[in-house]
Amino acid sequence: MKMHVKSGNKEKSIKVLKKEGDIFTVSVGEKTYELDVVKVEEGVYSILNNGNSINMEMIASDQPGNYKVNTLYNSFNIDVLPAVAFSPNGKVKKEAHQLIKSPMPGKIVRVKVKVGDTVEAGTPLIVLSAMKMENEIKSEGKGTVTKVAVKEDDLVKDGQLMIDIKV
Amino acid sequence: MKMHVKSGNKEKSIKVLKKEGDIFTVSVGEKTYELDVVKVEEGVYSILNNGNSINMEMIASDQPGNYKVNTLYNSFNIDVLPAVAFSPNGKVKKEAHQLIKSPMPGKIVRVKVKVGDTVEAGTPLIVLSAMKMENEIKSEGKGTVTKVAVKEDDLVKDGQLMIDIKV
Amino acid sequence: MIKKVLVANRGEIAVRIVRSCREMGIRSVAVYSDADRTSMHVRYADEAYRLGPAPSSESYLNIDKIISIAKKSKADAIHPGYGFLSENTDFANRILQAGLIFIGPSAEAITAMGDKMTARSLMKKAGVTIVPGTDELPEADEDIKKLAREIGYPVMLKASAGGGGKGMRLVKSEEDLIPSLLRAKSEARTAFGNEAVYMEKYLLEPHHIEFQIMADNHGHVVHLFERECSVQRRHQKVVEETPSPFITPELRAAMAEQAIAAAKSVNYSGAGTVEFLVDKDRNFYFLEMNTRLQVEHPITERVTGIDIVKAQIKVANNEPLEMSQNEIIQRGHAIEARIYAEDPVNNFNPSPGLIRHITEPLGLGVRTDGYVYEGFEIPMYYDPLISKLIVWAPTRADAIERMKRALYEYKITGVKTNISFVQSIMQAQPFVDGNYNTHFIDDHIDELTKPDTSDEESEDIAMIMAYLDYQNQQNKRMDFTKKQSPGGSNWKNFGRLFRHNPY
Amino acid sequence: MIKKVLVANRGEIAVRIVRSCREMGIRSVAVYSDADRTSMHVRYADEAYRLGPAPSSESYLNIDKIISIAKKSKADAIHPGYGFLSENTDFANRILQAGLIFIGPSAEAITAMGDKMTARSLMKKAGVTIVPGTDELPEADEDIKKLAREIGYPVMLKASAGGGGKGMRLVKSEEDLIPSLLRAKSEARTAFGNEAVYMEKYLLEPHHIEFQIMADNHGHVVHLFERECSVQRRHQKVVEETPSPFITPELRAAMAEQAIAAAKSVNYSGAGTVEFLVDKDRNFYFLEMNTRLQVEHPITERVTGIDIVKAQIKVANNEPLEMSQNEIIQRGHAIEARIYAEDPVNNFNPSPGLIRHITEPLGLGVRTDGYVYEGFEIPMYYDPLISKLIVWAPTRADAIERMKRALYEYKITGVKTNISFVQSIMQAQPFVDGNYNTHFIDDHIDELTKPDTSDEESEDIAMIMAYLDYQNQQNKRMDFTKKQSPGGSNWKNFGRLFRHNPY
Repeated sequence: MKMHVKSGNKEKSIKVLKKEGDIFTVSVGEKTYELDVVKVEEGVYSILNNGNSINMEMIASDQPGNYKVNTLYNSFNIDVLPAVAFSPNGKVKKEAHQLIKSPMPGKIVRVKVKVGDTVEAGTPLIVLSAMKMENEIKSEGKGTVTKVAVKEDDLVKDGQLMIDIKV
Repeated sequence: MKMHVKSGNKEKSIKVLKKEGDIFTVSVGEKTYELDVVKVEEGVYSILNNGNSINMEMIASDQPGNYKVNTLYNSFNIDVLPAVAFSPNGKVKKEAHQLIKSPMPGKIVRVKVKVGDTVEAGTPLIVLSAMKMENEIKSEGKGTVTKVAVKEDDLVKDGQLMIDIKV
Repeated sequence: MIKKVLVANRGEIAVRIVRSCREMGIRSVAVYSDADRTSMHVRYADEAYRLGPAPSSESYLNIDKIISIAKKSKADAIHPGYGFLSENTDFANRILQAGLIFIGPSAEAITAMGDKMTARSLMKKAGVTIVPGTDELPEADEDIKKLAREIGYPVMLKASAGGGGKGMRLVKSEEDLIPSLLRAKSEARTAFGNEAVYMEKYLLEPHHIEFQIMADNHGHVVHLFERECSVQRRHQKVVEETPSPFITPELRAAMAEQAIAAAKSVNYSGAGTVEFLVDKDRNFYFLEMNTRLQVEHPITERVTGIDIVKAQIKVANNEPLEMSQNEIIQRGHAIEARIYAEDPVNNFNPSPGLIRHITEPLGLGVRTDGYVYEGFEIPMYYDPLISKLIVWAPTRADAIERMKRALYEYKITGVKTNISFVQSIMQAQPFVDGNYNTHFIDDHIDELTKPDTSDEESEDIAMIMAYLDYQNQQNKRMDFTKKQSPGGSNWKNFGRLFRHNPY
Repeated sequence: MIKKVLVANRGEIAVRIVRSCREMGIRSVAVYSDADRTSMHVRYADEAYRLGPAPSSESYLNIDKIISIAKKSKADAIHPGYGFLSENTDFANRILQAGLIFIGPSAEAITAMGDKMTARSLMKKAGVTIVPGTDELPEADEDIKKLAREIGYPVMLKASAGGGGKGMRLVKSEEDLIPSLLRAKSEARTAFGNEAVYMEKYLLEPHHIEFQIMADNHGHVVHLFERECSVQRRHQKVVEETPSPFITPELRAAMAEQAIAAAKSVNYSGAGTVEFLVDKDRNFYFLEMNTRLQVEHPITERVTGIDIVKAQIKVANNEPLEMSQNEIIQRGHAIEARIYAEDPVNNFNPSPGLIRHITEPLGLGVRTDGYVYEGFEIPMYYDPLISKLIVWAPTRADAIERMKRALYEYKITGVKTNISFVQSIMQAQPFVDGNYNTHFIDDHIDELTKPDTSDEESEDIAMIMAYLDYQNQQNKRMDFTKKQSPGGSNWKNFGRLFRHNPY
C-alpha cells in the first residue's frame, strides 16, 4: 500500500517494499532505505541505517496520523495521510479569522478586549500567567473581536482557543 | 466486600471501610489504617500513612491475586484470596514428588540422570549455566527419576520443570 | 542537635535538601500543595503533609500552616530552600518564636539584605562598591523619568524584595519606562507581596559574577570562590560555571575580600551569595546578597568538595566551620545547565505538562539534581525548572565536551525543554572562548534557536518511522492479544515492531 | 590520530568507553550479538554492526568478524574493554596485522602477564614478591594432591588464563581437591578456551589490594594509587574503595614501587592493574597483572580526577602521559558497588530477565555506569553486572552514608538484584570499621542476607496495597475507557487509584 507522508512543506510517497524480520526495505520519494528497526521503549525506536545507529522517538498527537518525531538534534512534525483522504489539489480556504490560541497551559490574568472591539496589530489582548511569568498576548493584525472564549482566572490548556478576531 | 489476604504464613481479612478521594480507610485483621494512596508510576504507589511517606511497588505474578510487594527494605509475597475460593480447611495433599525446577533462566550444560535412576540426597542431577556461572543442581532427598523434561543445550526459564522424582 | 528537618519548599531543591538530611541521619518532613501530591519530594522524604491548594499563596507561602506542620511532626528545624519564604524575615522570626531552628541567617541579616535598597545603603557604609542608582521610585511619572535621565539609559528596574529575575525590567528608552514599571510592579506584587521597585544604571557588557559565602555563629566567614552566571535569558540564569573564564586572580582576590566584608557587615551566618556586576573594564559593583542557598550551588560543591547543605545544617547546629579559608581549594572546572520546561524558540514560554519519557545522563563527571519522573505532571503554578545538569572535568574545554555529551544523553519528552538550546550554547563560539557577558543570549538568540540544518536522510527516516508507527497502531490490538508474554501479562509491547507481517 | 574506535565489548563498559569517545570527538562503532540488538551500547554508539548469534564464542569472541567490521566501518582503533578478548594475545596481534591500533599494551606484555604462571616466574626475576605456589598442575591426581599437601591447605586453584573469578576454586581439604579441579578446568575452558590450572597457597585473612598503572610509549610509568577490593563473593568483587582503610602510607609506597616495577618489567603501555594479596600481618604478594581496563576503574577516576579511558586513547595515539607522579593526588574517598542481576539470598544465582522499572540514584557525589533501561531484557549469556554505583565524599564515613543514600534511591525491578545486599554490607560493623578481608562476605553471609525484621505495619500496608491493586485491576478496563485524557490518548493510567468509587 502506497501512502503519502508530509513533513512540514515536503510531501513524499512511502511504500514498504520488503520486510524480513526487523529489516524493512522502504521507498520514500525517489530513494530506497534498508532499515533495521526495533522498538525499544514506549514510542522509542532504535534504527540501524547502513550501520548508523539512530534513535527516534514518536509522539502521536490528538490528530490521527500526526506525529512529532524527535531525532538527535531535529524534531519533525509529520503527517501520515490516509490514501483516501489524500487530495493534492485540495487547498484549505484562506483563513479570514485570527484565532488567538493559548501558547502554553496557564491561567488568564486579564482579558483586555471584549466582543465588538476593533484591534490593530500589537493591541494587547490577554495577559496569561504560567510558572510565575506573565505574558502579554497581542494581536497580529487588525480586525474585530467576534468571540472571547475565556475570562479572568480561567485555566487554559496549550492550544486552547481564547479569542476569535474577524480580519 | 471482605476478603482474605495472605502474606507468607499470615492471613488477615481486609475491608475498605471508607473511600474519600484518595483517602482509604481500611481494616486489616484487628487494625484500621487511614491511607492516602496515589498511583505514581506503573505498579508504583505513593502512600501517606499518618504522615509517613511510603513507596510500594507491586509486581503481579502469573497467578491472579499473587503479588510481590517491594517496600523500602522488605519484599512481601502476598496472595489476595477471592472470597469464594477461600477455604480455610482445604489443605493441599502432601507432595509425593520432588519437582526439580530451574532456579533461574539458563542453559542446560549436562543432565546427569535418566528416567528410572534412583537418587539419594545430594546426587547431582543437572548442571545449569547462566551468565557464565555453572551451577550443579542436586537432589534434596532419595527417590526415583520418573521424568526428565530437558536435555543438554536446552534453554530453560525461571521455574521451569526439569526433572520429576518420585519420593 | 537537629534530628528532623522540615523542608519548606518543593521541586529539585527539596529533593536535594532531603538527600543531605538522609546522609546525615536526619529525618525529613516534606510539605506539599494539592498540585504536588505525587511530586518527588513528597515520595522521597520520610514524612509528608499537605499544605493547601495549588497557588503558592495558599501553600508554600502559608507561614502559619508550615509552622503548625513543623510542630505537629516534631521537626526541630526548617530549611527554606530558595524562592518562596527563603528570604522572608517574618518567616525566620516566626520560626524562632515557635522554638524551632531556622536553617539560614538571622532575621536581621535577611531584612538588611532582603530589601535591595537598604542593602545598597548598608554596603555603601561598609565600603563595598555599588552600582549607581535610586532609592524607591517616586509616584509621579515625570519624577521617575527625570531620575532615569539623570542615571542615563539603559536603566534597570528592580523589585526591592526581588530575586530570580521577577519584577525586573530593562528599559532602553523613555517611552518604555512607565509600561515596564507597571509590569515590574505587578510581578513584584505577585511574587513577593511587595511592589516597591527601584532603578539602577545598566552597565555595559556586564558580567554577573557571584561569590559563595559560608559563615558560622562564631565569627568565621569564608568564601568558596566565584560563579560566573552571565548566561541569562529574561534575567534568569541558564548556564553557570566556576571558575569564571573572565576574571583574573587579582580581581578574584579583590572581589572575595569585598564579598566577605559584605557578609561580615550584617553578621552573616550560614550559606549566602554576594552577587556582583563586573563591567567590560573589570570594574565590579555589589549587586545584592542572596541570604539563602543558591540554585547554582552544586558547581561550587563540585570544585571544592564541600556539601553546602550539610554545611548549612552544621552551622544551624552551632558547630564551627570545618574548613579554614586556606584549606578551600578550587579544583578543575564545573558547569551547570538549568533544564527548564520551556520553549526557547517561542520566546521561552513555559511548558508545563506530563513527562512521558526521561533518560538521565550518567557516567563520569555528571550530576543531575532534578525531581521529575515518567508519568509526573509538571504543575503550571511554579517554576519551570526541571533539573540542573552539573558536569566537572579537569579543564574548561573538557567540561564543555562533557556537558555536550551529557546533553546528548539527556532526553525528556512530553514537555518542551531547553536541552537543545543549551547544546547550542555549548557550541557557540563566544561561549567556547569564554568570551561572553549577560547580553550573550539576547545577542545570539537567532543562531542559538535556529534548528540544525536537517539532512534529508534524517527527515526521510523520520517520515518512514511515522508511517511504520502509524501502521503498527492500526495493527496493534490484534498483536496485543496474540502476543505470548513470558510474564503472563502484556507489560509493555517492545521488541519487534510488528508481531506479524502486514506486508 | 584516532578518529573512530570500534568497541569490542558490550554492557556497561561499552557504554562507558563510547562516552569518553564522544567527549573526545571520536566516532564510535558498537558490535552486537543477536541477544544485544536492543542493548544500550548499540543505541548509544554512532554506528553498530551485528557480530553473530548470542553465545560469546560466536559473537564477542569472534576475532575474524570483529576485525572485518573494523575494516568495513573504517575504524582506526579497537578498544577491547574488559573480559572477552581484552587479554587475548592473538586478538592484539591480529589487530596490529590488520593495520589498526589496539587500545591496550603490546601483545608481548599481554602474553607475559596473561598466562599467570609465566607472570609468576617473570615477577620472581624482577624482584617482585609472589605467593608460594605451583606451575601448571601435573596429570595424575596423586601428584596434584602431593603438591597441595606441600603448600598446605587451604589452596587456591586458578585458571592460568583466568580473571574475574572464573575457573577459580578455593579448596579447603583433600577430598574437595579433584572435584574442584574438574569444575575449575571446565569453567576455564568455557571462559578462556584454555583449561590450564595452577595452585597457590591461600593466605590467611587476605586483602585484595590493587594498584592502577598508567604507562605511555615513551617510558613513563605512573601509578594512580590503590583500590581495596576485598569485599568478594564467589571470588568476584562486589564493593571496592579507595583509599584502602587497611594499608599504611609506608605500605602504600612500598606496594606502589613494586607495582611500577612489575609494569616496567614487561615494558607496559596504557592502563593496567597490578593486584596484590596482603595478609593480616601486612605482608604483600604479587597476585597478577590485568593488562586492561578494570571494572572498578571509576573510583580511581573519582579521587584523582583522571579519565582513564581518555588517557588510554591518548597513549594509543602515542601521546606522552599528561601527568607526572607528583601531580597525581588522591582526594577524598570513593566507593564502588557492583550492582548484579542476582539473588543474594539464593546462593547469588544469576537473575537475567526483563527490566520492568528502574530509578537511578542521582545528586551530589553519585555516579552510575550502567547499560540497562526499562523494557530491556538482560540476556542470560553474559555477565550479571547491571551497573556500577560510584560515590565520592570527603571522608570514608561520609562516603558510606552517601552510598547508603544512593542505594536507597536505586530501584530496579523485574530482575533480582543485590542492591539490598550491598545496603547490608554498608551497615555491617566490620565494613563500617574498615576492618574486613576477602572472607568478609562468606563469614557474615547470614547477617548480610537476613531480611530486615519486618514491622507489622509495613506488612499490613503491603497487604492492603495488594488488595487495592487487585481490585483496581478488576475495575481497570472500565476506568480506562472512561478516563478523560488531556492528550487524547491513554498514555499511562496514573494518579487516582480508582476513577470511580467501587465501594
